[in-house]
Amino acid sequence: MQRRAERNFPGEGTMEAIILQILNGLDKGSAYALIALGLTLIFGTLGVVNFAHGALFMIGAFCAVTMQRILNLSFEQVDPSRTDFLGNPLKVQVPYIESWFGPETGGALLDWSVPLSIFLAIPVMIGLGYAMERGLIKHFYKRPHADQILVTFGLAIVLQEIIKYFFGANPIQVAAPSVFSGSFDFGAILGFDPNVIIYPYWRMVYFLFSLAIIGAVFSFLQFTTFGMVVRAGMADRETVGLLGINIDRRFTVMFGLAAAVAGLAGVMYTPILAPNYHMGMDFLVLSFVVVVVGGMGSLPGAVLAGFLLGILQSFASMNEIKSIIPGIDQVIIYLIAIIILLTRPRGLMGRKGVMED
Amino acid sequence: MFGLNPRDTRFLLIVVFLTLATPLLLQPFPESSGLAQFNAGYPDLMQRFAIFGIFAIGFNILFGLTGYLSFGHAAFLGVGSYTVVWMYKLLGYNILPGLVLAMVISGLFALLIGFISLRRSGIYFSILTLAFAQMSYNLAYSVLTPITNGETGLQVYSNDPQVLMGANAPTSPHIFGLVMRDSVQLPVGDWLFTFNIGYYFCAIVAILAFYISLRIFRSPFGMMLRAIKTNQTRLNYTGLNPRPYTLAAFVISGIYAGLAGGLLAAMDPLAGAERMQWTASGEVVLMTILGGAGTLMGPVLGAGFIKYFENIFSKINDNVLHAWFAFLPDGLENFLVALMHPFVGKGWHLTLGILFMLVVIFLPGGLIEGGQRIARLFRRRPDSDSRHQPKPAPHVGE
Amino acid sequence: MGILEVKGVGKRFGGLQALGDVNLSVAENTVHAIIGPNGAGKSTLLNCLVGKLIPDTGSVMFDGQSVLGRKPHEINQMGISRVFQTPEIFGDLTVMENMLIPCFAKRDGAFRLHPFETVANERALNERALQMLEDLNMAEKRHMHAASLSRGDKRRLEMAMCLVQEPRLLLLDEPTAGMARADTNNTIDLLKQIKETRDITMAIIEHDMHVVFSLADRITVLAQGTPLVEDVPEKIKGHPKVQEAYLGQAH
Amino acid sequence: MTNSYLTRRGVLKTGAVAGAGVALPTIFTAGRASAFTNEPMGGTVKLGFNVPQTGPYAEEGLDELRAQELAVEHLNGMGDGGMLNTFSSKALDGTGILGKKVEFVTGDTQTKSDAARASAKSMIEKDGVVMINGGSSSGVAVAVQGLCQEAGIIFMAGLTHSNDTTGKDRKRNGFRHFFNAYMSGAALAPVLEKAYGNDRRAYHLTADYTWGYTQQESIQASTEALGWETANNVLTPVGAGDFSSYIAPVLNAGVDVLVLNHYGGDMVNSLTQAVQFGLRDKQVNGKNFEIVVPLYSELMAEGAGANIKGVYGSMNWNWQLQDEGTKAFVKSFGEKYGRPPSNSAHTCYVQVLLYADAVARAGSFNPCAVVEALEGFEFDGMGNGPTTYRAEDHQCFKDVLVMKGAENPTTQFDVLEVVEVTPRAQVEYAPEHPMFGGAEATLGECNSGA
Repeated sequence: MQRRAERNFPGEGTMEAIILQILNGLDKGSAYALIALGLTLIFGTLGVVNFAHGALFMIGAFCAVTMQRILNLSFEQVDPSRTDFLGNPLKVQVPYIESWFGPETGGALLDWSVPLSIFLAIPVMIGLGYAMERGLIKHFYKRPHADQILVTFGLAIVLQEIIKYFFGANPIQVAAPSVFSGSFDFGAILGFDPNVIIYPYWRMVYFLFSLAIIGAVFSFLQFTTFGMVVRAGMADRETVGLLGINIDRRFTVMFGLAAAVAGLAGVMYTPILAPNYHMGMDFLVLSFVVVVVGGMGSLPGAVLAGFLLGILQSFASMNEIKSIIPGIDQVIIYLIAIIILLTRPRGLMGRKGVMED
Repeated sequence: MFGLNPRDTRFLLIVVFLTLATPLLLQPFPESSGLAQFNAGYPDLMQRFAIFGIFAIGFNILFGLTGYLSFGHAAFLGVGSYTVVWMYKLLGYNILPGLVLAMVISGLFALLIGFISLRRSGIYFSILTLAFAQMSYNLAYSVLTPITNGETGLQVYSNDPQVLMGANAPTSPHIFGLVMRDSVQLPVGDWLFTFNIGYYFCAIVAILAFYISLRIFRSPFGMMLRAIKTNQTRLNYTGLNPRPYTLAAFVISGIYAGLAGGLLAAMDPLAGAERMQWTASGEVVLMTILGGAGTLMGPVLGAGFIKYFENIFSKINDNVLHAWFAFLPDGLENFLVALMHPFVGKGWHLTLGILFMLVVIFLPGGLIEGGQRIARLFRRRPDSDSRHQPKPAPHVGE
Repeated sequence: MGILEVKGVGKRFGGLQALGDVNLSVAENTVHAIIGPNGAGKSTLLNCLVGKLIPDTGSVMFDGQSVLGRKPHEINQMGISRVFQTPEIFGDLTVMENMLIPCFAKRDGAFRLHPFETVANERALNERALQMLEDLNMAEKRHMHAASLSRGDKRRLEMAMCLVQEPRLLLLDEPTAGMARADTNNTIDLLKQIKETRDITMAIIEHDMHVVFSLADRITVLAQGTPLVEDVPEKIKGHPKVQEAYLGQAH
Repeated sequence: MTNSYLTRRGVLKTGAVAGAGVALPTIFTAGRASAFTNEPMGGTVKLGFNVPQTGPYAEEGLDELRAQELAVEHLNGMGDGGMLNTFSSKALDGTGILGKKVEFVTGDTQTKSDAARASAKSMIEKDGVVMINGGSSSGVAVAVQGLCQEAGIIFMAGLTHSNDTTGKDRKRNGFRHFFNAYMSGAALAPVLEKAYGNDRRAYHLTADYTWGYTQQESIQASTEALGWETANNVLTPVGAGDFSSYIAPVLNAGVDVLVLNHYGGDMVNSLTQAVQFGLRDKQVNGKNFEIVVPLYSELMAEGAGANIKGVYGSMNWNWQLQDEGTKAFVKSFGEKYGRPPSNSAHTCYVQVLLYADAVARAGSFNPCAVVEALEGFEFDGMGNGPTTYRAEDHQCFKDVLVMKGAENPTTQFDVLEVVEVTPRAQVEYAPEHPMFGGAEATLGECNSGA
């Protein structure tokens, strides 16, 4: 079945190709790291296997779609000069926002719908996370992991079916603001020939955005008393409980935070990946692999593993490597996971005794 | 009898009876009634009940007893299917060589994966098995297309060698001339019962599989496996190395999975790569937990439950709903149809998801616990005053 | 020549010298106690004896064979059983099943696949397990879940599980730690009963002087990873070095 | 073939005659009353519509289902009759098929060959259907086609574009109205030549499964015939989501055309990302860089949004065509569902009518009679111009549409515009063409289950 035309360009532009794949890998890695970060927060703080985490990512992405829909809320204007597919006069949709603010401001708001949806996603995701924890997960802390898997998997199915009910099964395009729609010449900055290392603006934005989020989560845990208590709770829940601190309440907030991180990862990813209702399931397995490779309960591990797997996956997709080992890009993530878990029993930075029984 | 105590013998006989009577039991509604939609007594679904029952029973030997949660058992299912179809292609349509080889090959495959994966425990073990299975799936879907026929699924072509195929041999899967697809139909009044050879073959294999699992549960080996789940440290300091036991359990459950996969191909001579996907591995995990992990019958119930939804609920469309409620006034009819619409047909996933949640919330022990609660309702409570006496441990397998 | 000979055992954890040149000899059919203040290296020593840790230097001989480099289950098969500080039992299994596992382990060795035998049919083993439970007054609880036993009963069960293997050496790691006085006394009585009725060597690591002095034939005092003195209990009581070690550790 | 699938309704009738309620295993496989699988005995006949209702192609499946329901309505004489009025064959009269009212059952293929076969089997065994129609992927089509062949009923494929369906996996009981990868290539090539010249270097990104392989092979062959060079073909994992690491190397490969052999969500993502990487703004070898998406579907084009502007691709049919058949179908579909039909909906609708018509002309539901009636059948008025069901491989031959992403779409429904209707003669090929299994591929014998 191998029907490839053999023609490679060995040597030529290797350095450029490597830089490009590192950039791609960082971007993939950002998404992996953000999802894994949220998942680890839930694992580490609550000890809950959350199979609905991918669904949270997906809901985040659909916050962007919803925002776009809201901004696009329109009234109908009949345009007698044109006809629709049945030959009737065409009804043109005019967004309220354009009629209120004028086409210019309105158009700009529409254009910026993805960044704007962050403001929608944060309250929605925190609320959803809070509701999930209080309404459901709370009752499963003392239940076996198997039960947690079953209930969160059920929840994931329900969430995605609800989204499917309202938004359909097709991918929905959500465009980045037109300022970021193009790509810029990254190679020129580094002193390469122009036009060899081109990189889309939005991917750069996404990378920086994820760094900001990761930084924010870490400094929140590092520098606030709230974060200190939570970190202590991650290390030893019972002792912190004995100190008279209501650790459960704080963990609820952490669940909301984790949901928000997943949601924001989803929102900003929409211009790169058109959201569809089952994207959560596609990311679920991957995010578990990332978390475990990073080591259970280790936040830096999750981030590190996310970027590592992203970059390695990008390298594995290079023609030069695929022509040596066909299909390596299909399995690289799993292969790396196996190698790491066999050489480092608890992943890259895992702690002993977390989720080992 | 059969090396079992009287209680287990009774249990086994009940299972045998239920399995053999399935074609009758699953056909409770008359053909002409609207509820005939819920009848499940047709060969394909009954075969699936038996086959996925075997899969789940095997998985339960690993997960239910040792607590090691494998997320890659679908790989063995796939290997079993591919083996059987390849035997069709090379030898002929007799299913026996394929099934035997399917068990051997999936056992060897499980030995390899288990040997590596069992170096880790807990979620690290789960991810290792998942990684192996996903690699198998991805490769089978793409690079290994010459062996697996990729997305289309491996099937038999007329120009395949089939060296053992006699001139008059059946051209579909059979065992020494008994064709799997053949059925006997029995109309009784408005009921129609189908007795399918393939189903009965699967049923006999399933009963054997169940019997072996029952013996394993009651054996010292089974006890060791349960001990592993409870306390590995103590086991170590009791002079036992848990690894050979877990590996044996892993291989046994891998063989069960390979057998189930082989039977799938024996009933329907096509092996698709999706059988190895993580969703398929996840499905057997869900079946086991849903039914009740560590119990003998639970996983079988769970398997039946999920397959029933997949096959029956997905086929209910608006037309069917309208037919059910046709006796109502139009407004009410439309309202009820609209109300049920999201939960059936293309919405069968939603119903399944909700039921997963309800079962796990209200029946922590799975469906089997639901059954026990119902049974308790009907039973007199003779010892309500002896509540404070030491509670005897529940018999494993209830 | 004792049944257990520890010679020059040392163990470091990074910069910390947990054990330095420990020599110890436990004579057959005696009760040998190892005492010492916190951090004296008692648990490290015990872990070196059962294969959980491998010492950096020295040798550990059991009945003339080296135990070093062997896995815990192999060492157990040589005839060493261990009782833990918090009882390690199979919580999900019944008391009787808890007893049967060491019986099978004793009979079958490290691994034997017997999927078609039935536990109930192993008459001899069942009788032996039951006999042991009766000896320790646990017989009427044999159908209970082990996890639902009281702490004292868990200790008893663990002891029974070790004894049913008929070990030549029984290691006890603070068997009364965290117990109420009554439970402690019960445990002492139990150990006395075992000592009197069986040919068994016991090595006890213990904090509680009351326990030690009620049971031990010989006592080794460990401080900062090295043995201070080894003698019969009467002599240890007033030994100046011992008092210094304990008082220096004022608590 | 042994007799295996039994008539449910048929048996009920005979059973009732034999003495209602007498529990006798009278009916063994040999002594059955019906002449072929699921012979309709009463006043109704059941068709099975097996489409993806969950998973990535659920929306397409839904549209197919709409069309199939519409077809059943028209067959039963309800609604405005749609294409029945423009169909060249007049054997159908709106009273069902052969006087039997048409009923249907639906199932979910989940776009997995296993699930699709399970669903199809339940239709055959439980519901007693005589024909199965639908599907949205070639893997499913081949799997279900094989099943229908074994069971002895007719399979009218839905959306399946792989050469294999009527190539190496062709079956006597299966029929494909949809066009295939070879036709896509043959239809696209002249248009690509006109638009982009014949000195181009192409880079292929191909979905790593059988459909991707056949499409890539076809496009490569037909573009190389123009004089294009194929610089590279890179296989991408299905559902990869992020294609950046496959697209980035294209920038420096010295090529000026990117061919995306992707479908569905993969197509939406790879196209969007290629545009984001600025490929279409580039100039290579003094020419504008171009992207080609050989297989289009309007539902997926909608998902790709503005990125699709000016990108060439091919389709089996489009609602914007102006012939009478298309107009009639779009009108009745649009009035019922408020949206124009997709090309997969069209194919399913036409397939149902073609089956019904073949039964009516044959005067029997017997699959072998139906096969005979359909083989070599020539018809018109179904939206594709004069069409033939070729007897040798059961592939429909008709004009193929070359489409382009519209520059200024007015609604979500006209994001694509018809550029050219490539005449049928240009896309024809020999039945033993090497891409279609060569001389070895055979339809086998017709199976009626008797």
